[in-house]
Amino acid sequence: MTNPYYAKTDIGPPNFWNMLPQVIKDNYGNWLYHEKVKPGVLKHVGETGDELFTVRVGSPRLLSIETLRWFADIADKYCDGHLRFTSRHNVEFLLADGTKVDALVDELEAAGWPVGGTGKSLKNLIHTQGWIHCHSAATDASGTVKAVMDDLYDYFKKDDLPAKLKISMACCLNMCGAVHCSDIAFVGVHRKIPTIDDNGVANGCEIPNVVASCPTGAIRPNPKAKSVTINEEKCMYCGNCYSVCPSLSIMDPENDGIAIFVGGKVSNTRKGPEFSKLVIPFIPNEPPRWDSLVAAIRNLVEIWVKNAKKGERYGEWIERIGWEKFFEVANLPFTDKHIDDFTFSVPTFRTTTQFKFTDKK
Amino acid sequence: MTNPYYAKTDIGPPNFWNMLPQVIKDNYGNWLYHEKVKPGVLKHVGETGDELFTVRVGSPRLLSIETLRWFADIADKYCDGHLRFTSRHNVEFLLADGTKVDALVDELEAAGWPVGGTGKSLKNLIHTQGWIHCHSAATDASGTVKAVMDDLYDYFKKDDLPAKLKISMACCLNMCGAVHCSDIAFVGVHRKIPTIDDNGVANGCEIPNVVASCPTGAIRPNPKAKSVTINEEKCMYCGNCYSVCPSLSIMDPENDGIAIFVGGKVSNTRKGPEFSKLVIPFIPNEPPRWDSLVAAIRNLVEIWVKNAKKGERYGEWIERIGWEKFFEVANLPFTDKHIDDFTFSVPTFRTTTQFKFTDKK
Amino acid sequence: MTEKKRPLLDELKKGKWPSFVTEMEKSAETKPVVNSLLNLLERSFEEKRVHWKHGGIVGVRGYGGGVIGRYCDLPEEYPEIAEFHTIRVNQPSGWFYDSKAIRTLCDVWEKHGSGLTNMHGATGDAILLGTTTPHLQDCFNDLSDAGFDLGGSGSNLRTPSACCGPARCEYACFDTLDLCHNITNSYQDELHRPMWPYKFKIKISGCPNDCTSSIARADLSIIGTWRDSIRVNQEAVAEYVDNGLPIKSAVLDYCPTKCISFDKEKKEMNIDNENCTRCMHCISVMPKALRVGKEKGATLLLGGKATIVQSAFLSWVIKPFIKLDKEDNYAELKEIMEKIWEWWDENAKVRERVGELIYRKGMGEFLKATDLEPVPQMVHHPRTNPYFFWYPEDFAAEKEAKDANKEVAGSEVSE
Amino acid sequence: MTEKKRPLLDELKKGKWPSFVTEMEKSAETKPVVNSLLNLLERSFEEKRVHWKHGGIVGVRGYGGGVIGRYCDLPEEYPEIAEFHTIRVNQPSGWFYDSKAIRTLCDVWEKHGSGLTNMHGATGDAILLGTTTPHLQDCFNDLSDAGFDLGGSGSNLRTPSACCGPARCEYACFDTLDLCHNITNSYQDELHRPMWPYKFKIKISGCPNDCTSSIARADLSIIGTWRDSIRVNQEAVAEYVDNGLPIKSAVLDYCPTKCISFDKEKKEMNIDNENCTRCMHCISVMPKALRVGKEKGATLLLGGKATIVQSAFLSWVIKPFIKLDKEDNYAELKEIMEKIWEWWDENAKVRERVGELIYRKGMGEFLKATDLEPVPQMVHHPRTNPYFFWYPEDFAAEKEAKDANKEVAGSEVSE
Ligand code: SRM
Ligand code: SRM
Ligand code: SRM
Ligand code: SRM
Ligand code: SF4
Ligand code: SF4
Ligand code: SF4
Ligand code: SF4
Ligand code: SF4
Ligand code: SF4
Ligand code: SF4
Ligand code: SF4
Repeated sequence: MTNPYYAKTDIGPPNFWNMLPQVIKDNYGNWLYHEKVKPGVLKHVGETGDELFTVRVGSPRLLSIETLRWFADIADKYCDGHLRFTSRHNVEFLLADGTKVDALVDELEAAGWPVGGTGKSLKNLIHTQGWIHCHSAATDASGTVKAVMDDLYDYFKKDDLPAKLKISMACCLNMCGAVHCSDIAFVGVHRKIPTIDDNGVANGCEIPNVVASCPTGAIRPNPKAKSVTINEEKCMYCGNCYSVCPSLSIMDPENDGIAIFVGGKVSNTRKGPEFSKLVIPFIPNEPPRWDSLVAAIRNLVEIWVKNAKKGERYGEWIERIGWEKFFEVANLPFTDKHIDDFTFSVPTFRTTTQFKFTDKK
Repeated sequence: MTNPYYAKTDIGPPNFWNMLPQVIKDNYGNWLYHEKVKPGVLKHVGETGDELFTVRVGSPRLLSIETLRWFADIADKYCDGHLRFTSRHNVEFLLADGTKVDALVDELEAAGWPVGGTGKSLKNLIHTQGWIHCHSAATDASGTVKAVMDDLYDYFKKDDLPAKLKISMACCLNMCGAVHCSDIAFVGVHRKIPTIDDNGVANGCEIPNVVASCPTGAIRPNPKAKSVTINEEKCMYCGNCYSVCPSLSIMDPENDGIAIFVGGKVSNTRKGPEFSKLVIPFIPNEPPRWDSLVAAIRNLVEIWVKNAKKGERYGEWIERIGWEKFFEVANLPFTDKHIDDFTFSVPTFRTTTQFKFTDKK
Repeated sequence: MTEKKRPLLDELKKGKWPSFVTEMEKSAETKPVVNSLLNLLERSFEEKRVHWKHGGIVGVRGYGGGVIGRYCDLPEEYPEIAEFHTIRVNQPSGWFYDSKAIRTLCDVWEKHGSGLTNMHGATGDAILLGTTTPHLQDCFNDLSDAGFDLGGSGSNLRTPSACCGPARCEYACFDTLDLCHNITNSYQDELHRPMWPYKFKIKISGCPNDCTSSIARADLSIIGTWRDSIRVNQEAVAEYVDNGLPIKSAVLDYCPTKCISFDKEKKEMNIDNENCTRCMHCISVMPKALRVGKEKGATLLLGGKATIVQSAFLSWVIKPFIKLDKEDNYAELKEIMEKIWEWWDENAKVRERVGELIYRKGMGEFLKATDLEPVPQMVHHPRTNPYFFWYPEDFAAEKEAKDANKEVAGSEVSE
Repeated sequence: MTEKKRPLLDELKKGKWPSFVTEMEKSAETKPVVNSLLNLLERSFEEKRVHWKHGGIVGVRGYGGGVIGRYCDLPEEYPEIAEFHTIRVNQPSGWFYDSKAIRTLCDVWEKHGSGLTNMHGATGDAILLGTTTPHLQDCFNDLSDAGFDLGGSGSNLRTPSACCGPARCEYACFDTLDLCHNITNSYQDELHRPMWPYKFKIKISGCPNDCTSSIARADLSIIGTWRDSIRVNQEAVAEYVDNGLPIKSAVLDYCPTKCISFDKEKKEMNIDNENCTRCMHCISVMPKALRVGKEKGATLLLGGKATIVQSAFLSWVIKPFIKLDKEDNYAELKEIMEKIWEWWDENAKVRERVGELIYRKGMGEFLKATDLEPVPQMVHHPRTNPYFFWYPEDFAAEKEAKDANKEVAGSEVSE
């Protein structure tokens, strides 16, 4: 075992340059254009005429070292050892020799690793820890993602959607998946106020921080108990107090579940970045396959596929038809939950008579 | 003198029906279309084929009974006694007999009353009391409006602007003119924090109301003096505390003046209602003709006339070219004052890389 | 009457636009008080500051509003205008007058005041500008005898106003004038006796052009609309085109929903009315060819106000469509209004407008209190944050649904 | 190793998408601890609740972050995973690896942990999922020996990340990978030793497509852009059109500023670059014909974050254009960053992100503190309320200007 006292610190990450394939080093910063070869395969062409092929593989993100080693083997076999991961956690094999692409794809697919996720396809689901590792998860991450991806699998493999489709998940309102700007986002939500373990609070938590952690000012100090009280009318179950103070437990298996938001995006392309908007306030947790969630998302995907114009991302489609039409097309109820009542609510109110009628019967 | 104890109360306003000309009674609710006859003159045609002519006259709004009686005479002479006022305080003469229109217009014009303000023209300026009657005015209303209207007179008389142009004024932040949704708005502003007359506050004001009146929470009770204190860093001179408590005087002849906002509108036409946005944070008071104000507004009007497409109101033009281009075209400095820092500031920040460069030299 | 010089104000008699100074000088010929006012104004022009102040509340018997008390801050120097109150006279709907009514107002005001008026105030009242306390009651008595009543001021219902509507406009989707008159008369108590947290304004526009600027200036905006289809007269369309209207650039391109198509061959215009948001643009450009639909009513919007305190709000949709029936005396509208007032009155802080209260409490609470149904037309878009509330009734409903489901499932099994 | 049945998780081995359960079972073959984890997870699936909790802070010597301590809330029943911490390993820029680096990581993790990883975490780190306290230091030592370092956690600079940029993308406007590497190395202290009010994230995208989602997910978003003109290859344009690209509906109509025109005859595309907002759309659709400009750099945006506390913010423009020079070691950028940190560190409350601080204090104060110039590119539109501040320096400047004016005027007179 290494001597702890001599560990080098602050060395920073390995230098990426050493990881790059030769063709990239040769064309670094001088790529000219790219082409889609087929779903999951891109070809980048440099100013020199050099070609770089990328084979994108869908990943559950949670990977064993066994699989990682197998990927390393594949990289050695086809790519002089070069591979990378994407910002949505896919694996990409990088190779200069286009003749090897088909064999590479075949070997990956044969082993159960789907090649796809490029162009106008469903992208890999950004997601978080869930019940596997986080303490504040209101739903599971890997399980819900697996269930949804199994159902939507074909959309990952094809490149013929109206536009790219980015679905993301986060298992609590901390939103580690930063799902709040996704075409479709689902997020674990609580629905009951935290329980207060006064002793725990008194011994383990900084009362001022706990009070400050509450977005709606629902928490007041309870000096008598050296603890806090929570105003039931103001609490909207965000769980932030629990992040700051574990003695304010917010878990509630009966009432925890999932909310769905749609129409967000991040790219500055055409329309600038947009938040996703609430469309389904609650779906119960239904492990192992979360049938209601899967069905809801499939519906949301299908109405877009059916109705959007070529080139329109989810939110761009809705913007064109209007949210009132969206609720009609999606056949979803509109409730008090859908109307913002937080800090920036007023600018979301419809301050014009311009709207479409949807309740004509 | 009437016996005060027998005054009838709650009788409500006179019934409008009795005021309507016969042609209106005959065609009430059954108008078919209208035409512009010439600037200031409209013709409405009923389903019956009946015609109604409207002659619109620009008014300073502050009218003597002498003038009102003269209007009554004119109405008798040409309109069977019928006239009305518009929501922008113009006078409208209503007549069924089109042959009388020219004579009516001539007589009005001869007496110095401009006929115009219809269609794509400059409308009458909505305005407020100013130094003539209000206690919290940071600038004069009638004076500034007269100066501006003299300068822009021709635009009232013609009907060939890109779209209608609505300029409004209010003499303090109470914004009685509700100028906040105008193509061009100018508003009296203060720039120094109120002075506190402790005795006056103690004797005349309700401290909790005073504290609550401050939008930025700048006011704290000062129990010792039975008065209040004002946090200089938080006060942005809105004068609302002065509305609630006259002992917090906010007048300051040296530093009071006018701010200009542009690009607002109210109609739901094409683009929904929009607030006007700050473009010039301060112009000093320059009675009697407010030269800097008049010049600034003329510039603002002219750049729009020159650059807008047919049919584009002020804000629609700016939306098309972008605010950064507007500041370039208007040749106005952009400062910290222009960036919102109040409750709904964040949604006004540019959360995208989409913008135009304007500082290329 | 001192013959003081007023060089600054004299400047404002020049220029083509009708001069308020000239108006004042006209009055000054018979009313010395106006000369005094002119002198004070000249002084304000010199000093660049106002010389008015708040003072004791004044009014007429039985009313809490309708008069704005105003006092000169230099009473010794300007004794004639030491007091200079205004009286707000409730205008007839749509500001329609006849010469007799005008002369009546002038006569009363000649007798009791400065002879200066604002026709009209920004809220809509005819404003009689400047009188003294002793005259207030008498002036009111004479007005009342002549058929005029006062408008609102203070924490009450403010004088409602309406666009000319059916009297002069082909776009009017309901009788703005009648509604305004009806509401004003129905709520005389609310108008004349301030007993609310703050002011409440109603403005009524016959169509989405919103010629009373109600969305910007009224707590409650009542705006005409229709829910069927725009009526198209294709011959008139062809005529416009033949006369040179560039229909694509002037009409189609400006349609916010791009729901109009134009058949060049047939010179026919087709509107996809399902997707029309009734913005009025096409109708306004081609009034001879296009008419608003036949199934008419109004949209209700709430919350508009100017800058103070929470910054300006525009009214927002609270009811997409309401029929406005004269026959039942606008019962549905009034029920909604009264529920709004009740909730606002009970919950608002002093000087909190209804829009600000909703901002503080949330639309959810507002909708519950007023029995209005949440619909997507109320928002530009649904909320972006996940900060929403659950209520016992939500859980109860959920349980009910579940139990019902179980029963169904159970019965299936047992069959 | 108990051979417990896991019917719920077994369900998730079915289906076409690669299964995380299968991954875990692969590890479980050699790592009993993972079997325990699977059993706990099955229990979570049964009970619909998580079984982890916060606990004492753990870490490695000299660092305040990089490790997330995690404890099972049923330690007696699942003793193998009573402690189950994760280690965040700082990824190489752009997530580029070679097989050797991958195997090194695997070897270290086989020795010290569960064998489970997340490639990668949402911030960008390679996550080693699950080990015990005694292993932490040793694991770090081995990583460090092999050339790996830890990423961020806690109230510090979080691991910066970058898109593949110039390595694999023709749109890259600067060297994202070098910048990311440089920043990460320059601020090792800020990364490893939490001493700020809260976390600070940096994400780097080579062009406005923003493939790292920086505007949504980073406090500081560094996004490539250019300030000259899009380079057009007209032959390639013609080729696209000849091959059937519907240029109007697919390109021109989607251009947000409608600044592209197309000459059908010549098959030429003309871009009004003055009005182009560099949205990338046309380039993305026609990558063979269009290229980003030549005068490249980046736009800086600040303030992005997820939901908690003030609701989610997107980053907004604080500097429209900055050159990113390798030569001077990114000095200008670093100066700006450091000023931001200084102001934030001094002024923020505990757990207040920089965007939230700016919301509380106002952009004015922020700009002053950081010497950034206010420009209209920072806002969608200027403020709508009249609630702005005046400072002594404003009045001083005004006075100066006035005096200067007077002097000029004076001298004119005296001449
Ligand atoms: C590999 C990756 C960057 C990386 O360093 O990891 C990447 C790579 C490319 N992106 Fe991206 N994007 C990647 C994540 C993103 C993200 C972030 C995300 O998804 O979380 C975004 C913003 C997401 C959003 O807007 O919500 C993103 C928005 C774009 C866009 C704009 C799309 C749009 O229309 O809104 C383009 C342009 C396009 O696709 O035409 C683009 C284009 C591209 C191109 C074509 C650029 C190029 O010439 O190489 C690359 C291949 C795209 C493809 O998949 O067909 N990339 N791209 C990321 C792959 C993620 C994955 O595994 O699926
Ligand atoms: C008389 C008046 C209503 C009243 O009861 O007093 C009125 C009357 C008409 N308005 Fe208006 N509007 C009147 C104030 C307004 C206002 C309120 C205001 O200006 O403060 C608005 C909203 C202002 C805004 O959007 O900022 C208003 C927005 C419109 C519009 C929408 C314009 C737009 O493109 O945004 C139309 C349609 C049009 O002009 O094509 C319109 C159209 C009309 C028509 C053509 C309707 C008709 O068929 O009779 C009327 C003649 C207009 C003209 O002047 O050419 N009217 N109109 C008001 C005249 C005010 C004045 O003296 O200048
Ligand atoms: C007379 C009038 C201006 C005019 O010249 O036309 C007026 C004059 C005053 N307004 Fe107003 N407001 C007038 C229409 C408005 C409007 C426009 C409207 O009603 O369409 C607004 C903006 C819309 C709104 O209500 O938000 C308006 C927003 C205010 C406010 C700010 C209210 C707010 O919530 O933001 C105040 C302050 C207050 O209530 O203390 C205010 C207060 C005042 C006071 C009473 C100031 C005071 O404390 O003494 C002014 C009396 C001046 C005087 O000497 O007579 N006035 N006031 C208007 C009423 C005439 C009428 O009855 O027809
Ligand atoms: C591991 C990771 C999720 C994942 O599965 O990928 C993660 C996991 C946690 N995040 Fe996160 N966050 C992770 C990326 C994010 C992101 C996305 C990003 O960085 O791009 C966000 C949203 C962006 C942002 O920062 O706003 C995010 C927003 C939060 C927040 C809310 C912060 C806020 O200001 O709104 C918290 C709460 C907190 O800080 O106490 C949080 C807190 C946590 C904690 C530490 C919860 C806790 O109190 O223990 C989680 C530890 C889980 C665990 O068991 O390991 N995490 N967290 C991500 C870090 C991996 C990595 O280093 O690469
Ligand atoms: S989203 Fe919440 S539950 Fe999920 S990993 Fe992040 S902090 Fe944990
Ligand atoms: S869960 Fe959120 S809203 Fe509820 S008390 Fe805790 S911090 Fe406040
Ligand atoms: S805007 Fe202000 S100063 Fe002018 S009339 Fe209204 S309250 Fe008085
Ligand atoms: S002027 Fe306005 S901001 Fe200043 S103390 Fe008074 S109420 Fe507050
Ligand atoms: S609001 Fe509509 S109905 Fe009323 S006058 Fe204006 S255009 Fe006519
Ligand atoms: S009313 Fe407006 S939305 Fe409807 S068709 Fe005409 S222009 Fe289009
Ligand atoms: S952000 Fe731009 S430069 Fe970076 S990978 Fe995406 S498209 Fe390429
Ligand atoms: S980059 Fe975007 S804004 Fe610029 S020309 Fe292309 S599509 Fe238009």
